[in-house]
Amino acid sequence: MERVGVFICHCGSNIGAVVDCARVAEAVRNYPGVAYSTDYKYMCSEPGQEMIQNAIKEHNLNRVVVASCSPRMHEKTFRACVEKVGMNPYMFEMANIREHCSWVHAGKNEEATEKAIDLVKMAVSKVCKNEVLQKGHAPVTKRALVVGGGIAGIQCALDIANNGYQVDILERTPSIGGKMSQIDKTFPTIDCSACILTPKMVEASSHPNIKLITFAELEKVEGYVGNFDVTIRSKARSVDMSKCTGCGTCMTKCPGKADDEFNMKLRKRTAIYTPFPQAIPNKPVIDRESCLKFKSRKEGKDVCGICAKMCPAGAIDYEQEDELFVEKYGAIVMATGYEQFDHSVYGEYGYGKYPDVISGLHFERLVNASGPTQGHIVRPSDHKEPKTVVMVKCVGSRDPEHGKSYCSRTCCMYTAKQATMIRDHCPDTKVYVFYMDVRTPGKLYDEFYNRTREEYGVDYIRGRVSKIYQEGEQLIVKGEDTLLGQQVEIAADLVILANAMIPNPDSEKMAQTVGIGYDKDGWFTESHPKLGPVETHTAGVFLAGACQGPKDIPDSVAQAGAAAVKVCALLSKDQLETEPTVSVVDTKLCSGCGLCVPVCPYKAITLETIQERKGGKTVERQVANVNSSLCQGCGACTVTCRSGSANLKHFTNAQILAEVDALCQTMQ
Amino acid sequence: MDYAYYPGCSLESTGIEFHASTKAVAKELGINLIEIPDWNCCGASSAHARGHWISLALPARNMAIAEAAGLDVAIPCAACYARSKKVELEVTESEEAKEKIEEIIGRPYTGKSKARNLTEILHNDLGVDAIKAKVVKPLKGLKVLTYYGCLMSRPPEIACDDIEDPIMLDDIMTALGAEVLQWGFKTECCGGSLTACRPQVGLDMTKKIMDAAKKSGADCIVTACPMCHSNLDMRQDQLSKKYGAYNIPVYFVTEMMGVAMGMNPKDLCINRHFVEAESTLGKIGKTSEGGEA
Amino acid sequence: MLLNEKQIQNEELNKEFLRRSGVDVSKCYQCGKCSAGCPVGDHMDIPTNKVMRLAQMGLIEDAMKSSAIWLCATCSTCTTRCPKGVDVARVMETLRIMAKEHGYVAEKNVDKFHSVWMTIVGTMGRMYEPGLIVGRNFSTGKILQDTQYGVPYIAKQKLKLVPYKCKNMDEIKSLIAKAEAMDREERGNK
Amino acid sequence: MSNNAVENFEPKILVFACNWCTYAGADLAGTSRLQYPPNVRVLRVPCSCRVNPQFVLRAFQRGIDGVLVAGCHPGDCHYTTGNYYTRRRFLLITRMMDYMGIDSRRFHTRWISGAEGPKFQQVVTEMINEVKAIGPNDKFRDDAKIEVKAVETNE
Amino acid sequence: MSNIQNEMRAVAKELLESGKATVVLGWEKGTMPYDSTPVMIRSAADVDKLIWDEYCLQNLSTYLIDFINTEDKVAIFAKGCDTRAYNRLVHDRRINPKNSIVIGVPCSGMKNPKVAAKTPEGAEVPMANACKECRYPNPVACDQKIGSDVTPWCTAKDFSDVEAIEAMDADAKAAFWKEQYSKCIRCYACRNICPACNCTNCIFDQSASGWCSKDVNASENQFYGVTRAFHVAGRCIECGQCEAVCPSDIPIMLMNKKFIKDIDTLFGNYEAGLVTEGTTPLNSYQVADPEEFM
Repeated sequence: MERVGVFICHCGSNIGAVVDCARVAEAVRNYPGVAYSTDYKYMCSEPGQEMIQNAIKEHNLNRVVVASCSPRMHEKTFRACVEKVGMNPYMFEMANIREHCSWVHAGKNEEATEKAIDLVKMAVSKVCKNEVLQKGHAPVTKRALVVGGGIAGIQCALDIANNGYQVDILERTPSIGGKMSQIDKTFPTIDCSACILTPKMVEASSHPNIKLITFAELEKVEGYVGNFDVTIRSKARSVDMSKCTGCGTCMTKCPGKADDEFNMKLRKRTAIYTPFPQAIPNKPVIDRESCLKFKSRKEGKDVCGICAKMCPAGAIDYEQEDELFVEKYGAIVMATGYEQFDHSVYGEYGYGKYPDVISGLHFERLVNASGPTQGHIVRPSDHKEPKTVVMVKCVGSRDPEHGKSYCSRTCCMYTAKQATMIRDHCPDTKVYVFYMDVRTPGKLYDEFYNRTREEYGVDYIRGRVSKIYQEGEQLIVKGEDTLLGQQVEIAADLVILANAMIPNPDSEKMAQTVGIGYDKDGWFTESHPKLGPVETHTAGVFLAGACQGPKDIPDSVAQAGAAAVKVCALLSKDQLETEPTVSVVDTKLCSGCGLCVPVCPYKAITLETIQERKGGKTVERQVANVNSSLCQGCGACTVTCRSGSANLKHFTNAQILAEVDALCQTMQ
Repeated sequence: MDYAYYPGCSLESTGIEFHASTKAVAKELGINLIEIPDWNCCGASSAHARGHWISLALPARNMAIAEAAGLDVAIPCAACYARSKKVELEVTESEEAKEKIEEIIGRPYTGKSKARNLTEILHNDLGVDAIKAKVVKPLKGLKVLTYYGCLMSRPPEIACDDIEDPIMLDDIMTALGAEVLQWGFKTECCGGSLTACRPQVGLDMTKKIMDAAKKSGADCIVTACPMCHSNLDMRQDQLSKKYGAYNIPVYFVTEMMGVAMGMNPKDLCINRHFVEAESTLGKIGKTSEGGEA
Repeated sequence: MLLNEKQIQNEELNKEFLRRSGVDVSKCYQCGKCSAGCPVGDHMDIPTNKVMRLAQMGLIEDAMKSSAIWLCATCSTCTTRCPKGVDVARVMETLRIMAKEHGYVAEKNVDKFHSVWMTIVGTMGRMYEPGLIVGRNFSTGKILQDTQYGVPYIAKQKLKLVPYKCKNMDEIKSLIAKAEAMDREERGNK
Repeated sequence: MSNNAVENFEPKILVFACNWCTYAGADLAGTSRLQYPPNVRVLRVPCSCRVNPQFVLRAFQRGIDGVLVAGCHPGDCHYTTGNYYTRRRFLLITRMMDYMGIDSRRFHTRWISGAEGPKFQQVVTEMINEVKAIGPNDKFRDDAKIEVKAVETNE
Repeated sequence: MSNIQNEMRAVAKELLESGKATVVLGWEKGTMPYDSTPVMIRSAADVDKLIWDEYCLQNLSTYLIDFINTEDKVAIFAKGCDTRAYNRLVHDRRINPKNSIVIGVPCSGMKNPKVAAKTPEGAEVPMANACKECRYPNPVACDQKIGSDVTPWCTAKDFSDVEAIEAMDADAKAAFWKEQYSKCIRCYACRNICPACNCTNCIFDQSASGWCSKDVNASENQFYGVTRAFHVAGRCIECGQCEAVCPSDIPIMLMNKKFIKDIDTLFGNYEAGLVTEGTTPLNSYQVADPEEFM
C-alpha cells in the first residue's frame, strides 16, 4: 500500500509569490496514494527537513514527494533526509515547481498553480511505482595502468607511485621518454630537455612501485572502474631482458641498417638498437624489418646472427614471439601523446620533396648535441650552414581545408625558441618567421617572444606563405606582409615548418579499445571541458597530456598530476559504490535477439546462456545480461527491446507511463 | 578513339601551331577528332566578367552539339577547356542550372558529354606508352621546362592533374626522350589575359616566368595553352628590348610530339613562332657538352 | 565617416554581394595567403586580403572602386590555397560584375576589352581579333574605343584574312540575349 | 462558439527532457527568469534515448496536445551515443505520425543543451503558439475519453 | 511447377532416408483448391503429400522456432521471401541454423487463398500483393536449391502506394487510418505469422505491463499498429504475410513500407533479411545521419 507524503515548498517567495502552495497541497491531498500533504516556507531548511522526517514517522509514509526547486539542486539533500529516518532514498521524487514553474511564469499565478498541481501529480504517480534500490558495491584493484611513457605518463606514474600505489607504465616503443626525449631545449627557459627528463625516467624505472612494460601494446580492455582486465601484447624484442646487461656490444657490428626514427630519419641506425643512448630500459631490441637474419628467413635462408655471437650474456633470442598477458587494474590513465602533422599534403610547399624544408621536430634533432650533426645547424641536403632561415607557423594548424582546424598551442613558442637557437648557434644567419598570430599565453611566454624579436633580431612577418619552391640551391619563399600590404619573397637556405600536433594515428582505435570518447580530430574527449578536464565519460579512465589535445610540457605535467590525484582518490577506496539506477533484463521476457547489445555505449550487455525447464526437460537459451557495474543507466537498450524485457531501474516503463497518464488524466 | 573536337578561336589564329600539330599528332596516334560543326566562341576571358549565365551559355552550346553526337569533347585550349568543364560540372551538379541552361541555349545538354583536356586524353586515355611507341626521333639532349599555366590546374574542380605539381606534360616529354627540368613556375599565371589591356602588368608577370626559365638553363618551354604560348612566345622581343636577350622558344606539347614522331617541323607550323624555334630542334641527339653556352 | 554609418550605407550592396557570390566571407581570418600567392599582387592598388576584408566588413562600395578586382587574372591560386576554403576568385569576379553594373570601373581598359570581346562574339559568334593583337593595339596605338580591332594582323600567317562568322548567328544571338536577360533578372530580384 | 473555444484553448504539452542537457537548459531558463507560457510539463528522463516512441503515442492517445522530445546535441551526449539513436528513432516516428494524420506541428524533437536556456524558452514558446493555433488534438485519441469530454463541454 | 514438386518429393525422400533430416516441412493440399497448408513429414513414405503450387504462400521458416530445442534435424522448403525470413530469424537467434536445412525454391509469385476464396469461380485470382512487388523471388541463401532461378519482375522498391497516402492532407490521413484500424479485431494474426515479430513474450500479451490496454477501439488498435510497425522497422522482410492473413483486410504493409521508405531515404538503402549478423538500421547510427532537430 502506497503512502505518499507530499511537501510543497514556498522557497520563501521564490515559489510562494507565484504558486499558491497551500492550494497545491490541498489539491493532491486526495490524489491516489497520497497519505499526507502539506506546504512549508523552506523545505530544505533544517526545520523543513525535520518536518518531512516527522511526517514519515507520524503518518507511516513509505514514499515522499517534495515539490520545490530542481532535483539537480536538492535531490541529494532530500534523499539523505528521508534516508536518515530509514526510508530508502530511491522512494523519493521531486517536482520542480521553481525553475520550471514559478520563475518562468511570473504573474501568471493561476496557471502556474495549475501547472504545479500537474507536476506534483506526475511525481506522485511516479513515486507510487518506485522500488527500493540499493547502491551496489564493487571491490577495487589497487593498481593503476598508465598507457604511454612520455613525460605525462612518467609524471603521472611517479605521482601515483609516490602515493603508495602500484602503477605500470605501458609503452609502445622500446624506451620510455616520448617526444620530450627528442626535443633539444625547452621554452621559455632554454634548459636542456634531456637534462630534466632523464632523471625522471631513471626515477620511474627504479621506483619500487613502478613497473615498466615497454615495447608492448594495449590489446583489449574489459571490466569496469576498479576492476579492469587489460590484455597487453608484449612484442617480441628478440632480446632476453633478464639476461641482457645493456652493454651495447651487440649494436657495434650489426650490418642491418634502417632509418633512425628517433632522429627523424636524418641518419641511419642499426637493426639491433636502442632508440637513443639514455634509453630506459637501456636494452636493445631487434627491428625485424631491417634485420638481415629475419629478412633472410623470409626467403627461407638463415644468415648473419652477428649480434648473438657478439653478446657476452647470450641474451639474443631470435625465436622470441609476441606474448599476450592479462593484468588487473583499478584505474587507467591514457597518456598516449601526439604525433607531428605530415606537411607533405601541401603541394605549394613541395609535397615534402624538398630536403631543406624540414619540420620543427627535425630541427630539434639537428640542433641536438647528440643528434646526427652533433648539434651543428646545417642543411640536410648539403650539410652547409644556412645563411637565411625561414620559419613558417601554423602548418597544418588552423587550416580546415588542408589540415586541422585547431590551433596547436605550442608552435608559437617552439618557433620562437628555435629562432633564438639559430641566432645563438649561427649569429650571421638571418631568421624570418611567417605567422598569422603570435599566441603566447603562458608564464614568461610573451616576454620570450618579444626577446626573440628585440634581442635576437628575428624578423616576424605577418602572413601565411603561399608557395615554397626550389631555385638552384635555394628555396624561394613567397609570402605576404599583410601589415605592409606587400608581397615578399625570401631566398632561404633552410625552411622550418611549425607542423601541427595531431593525435596518434590509431588514437580512435585505441579510444574504442578502452571505451572512451574522441573528437572529430581523434583527440580523446574529457568528461567536461571545464569541470572534468582529466576524467573521461568512462569511470576509472583518466587523461594526461597531449592525447587530449595539443599541450606543452608544463601543461602535460600539470594534467598528469591532476590525473594521478584522481587515480589515487579512486584507489584509496576499498569498495566503490555503484548507482542502482541501471538497466536490468527480465530473462523470462527476453528472447535473446541481441538487438540491445550493440546500442550499449559501455559494452555492458552480453548474451549469456541460461538453463530453464521447458516441457519437462532442461533446455538452454540465450538471454541478454546487463553488467550493473558497467551500465551507466542511459536507457538506450530499453527502447531497442521490443518485448519490454530490458527496463531501466528508477525510470521504468511503468513509471514513465504513469507520469504520462497522470498528466493526461488532468486534461479530462 | 573518337572525340568531338573543339579547337576554339585561338587555335584558328594565334595558336595555329597548336591546331596544326594537334591534328597531325592525333592522326598518327589514331585519335579521331571530329570538329564540332559551326562551333562558337566559348567566351573565355570576358564572358565571366559580364555575367554568370552568359559565361555558361556560350560553351554549353558547343557541348550540347557534341552531346547530340554522343561524343566527349577534346579541347586543346586550356581556357576553352576550363570554361567548358565548368558548364559540364554545373549541369551535372544542379538540376536547376541544367534546366536554365537548356532553356537559354534551346538545346538539351545533360552533362553526359564530358569536356576533356587534350593533354589529359593523350596522357590518360592514350597513355604514355602508346606515345613512346610512336617516337622515332627521341628528343635526347633537349632540356625542357614544362609550363601548365593556371587554366589547366585551377580551380581544383576543373583540374585534370595535380593542382600544385602537375605531371602530365612531364610524363609526355620524358616519354619523348627529353630531359625535364624542375622549376617553381609550372602553374604560375603568365598574365595572358592582362596583356591586352594592362600591358605592363602582363609583361611583369611574363618576365618573372621567363627569368626563372632563363636561370634554369633550359633549352625551351613546353606548354599546352595557346594563351600562355602566345604570351610567352610573342612578348619575349619586348622583354629582350627592355631587359636583355631571352630567346627561349616555347613549344606546344603536340609540336614536340610531332617532332619526336619524325614529322616535318614546317608541317607542325614550328616556323611560325615569334621566337625562332627551328634551330633549337637542332640540339636533339647532340650531347649536351657542346651545347652548353 | 563613421564605420557603422558606412556599413548601413552599404547594406543593400552587401546583401546583393552575398547573394550573388554565394561566398561566406566571414570565414576569412586574414592570413594573407591569397595575397601572398597572387601573381598580380605587385600591381594591385589593394592586396587581395584587403578586398576580402572590405567584403567581410560589408564595405562593398570601396571594394568595387578598387582596381585590384579588375587586375585579377582569375587564375584561382587564392581559392586553391585558401586554408578556410573561401572562393576568393569568386569574390573578385562578383565584385567585378557588380562594379560594372553599379558604374564603378576602376580599370576602364580592362572593361573595354571585355566589352569589345563580347561585341565581337555577339556579331560573329567567334573571336576574330585575338586578344593578343588587341593588346598590341593598346600598347602601341592606344586607340581603344576605335574600330582598330578589325585590322588583321598577318604576321607569321597566324591570322585568317577573312574572319569566320558562325552560320547560325540567329541561334547565338538569341542565346546571348536570353543569358543576359537571365543575368539581369538575377541581379534584380531574390 | 467553437471559434471561441479555440481562442481560449490552452494546450498541454509534454516535454521529455534529458537530465543532462535539456532539463538543465530548462533549469537555466528558470534561473535566468526567461518567461514562457505555462502550458508545458517537463518529464525528466536520463537520456533522450530512454524515450520510447510508445510513450509519445500513449500521450497522444490520452489526449495530449503536443509532445516535445529534447536532448543533448549530437556529439554532446552524456552517454556518448544515446542521442544518435534518438535521432534515428524520431526521424522515423516524426514521419510516421505525419503519415497517421497527426499534425506535424504537434510533435517535435529538438537538441537543447544545458547552456541553451533561451533556446528552451524559444522552442517551447513557438510550439505552444503553434499548437494553440491549430486547436486541441483530436487524432489518435482514445474515443471513449473524447466523448466524455464532449459531454462535459456540451454541459 | 510439377517438376519442382517432383524434385521436392525426391529431395525430401533422400533427406529422410539418409537421416540427414528427421523432419521435412513443406506444403500439402488442403480441402479447397486454394488451400496449400504447411505439412510436417517425418517419414519418407509420406513425401508424396508434398505439393508445390501457386498457393504455397505461407512461410515455413517461423515453424523452425518450435524446433530450436529439439533433437530434430529439420529441412524446410523456402521461397525467396522465406529465406529472408529464415535469415531474420537466425539474426534474432530464434532458430538454430545448425539443426536446419534450407532447400531453396525459386518462386514465380503466389496467390492469396483469402482472395481466392472471395473470387468468383472461373475468374482469375491475382498474384498476392507483396508478390507483385517481390524483388527476391529466388532464395537469397540456402543449403541446397531445386528448380532454376527465375528473373525478378521487380528491381526497385515500389512506394507508389505509400506516396499516395503521403500526398493526402492530415485529416484525410487520419480518417483513412482510423477507418482501417476500426476494423481491427486484435486477433494478432499479423503478429503471429510475421517472421520479424518473433519475441517469446510480446508486449501486447503483457497487459499487466501497462503498455497497452485490451480495449479494442480505433485508438488502441492504431497504437498496436504503429507500435508493431516500429518494432519491425528495419527488420521487416516484406513478405506481406501480415496483410495476407488479416481477416479485416487492413493494409498493414502500407505501415511497414512507410518505415522502409524512410529508412532508405534517411539512412541509406537497406535490405532486411540478407545477412544473419551485424546491426540493423535502428540499433545502429551514423554520426552523419540527417539532422533535422537543431
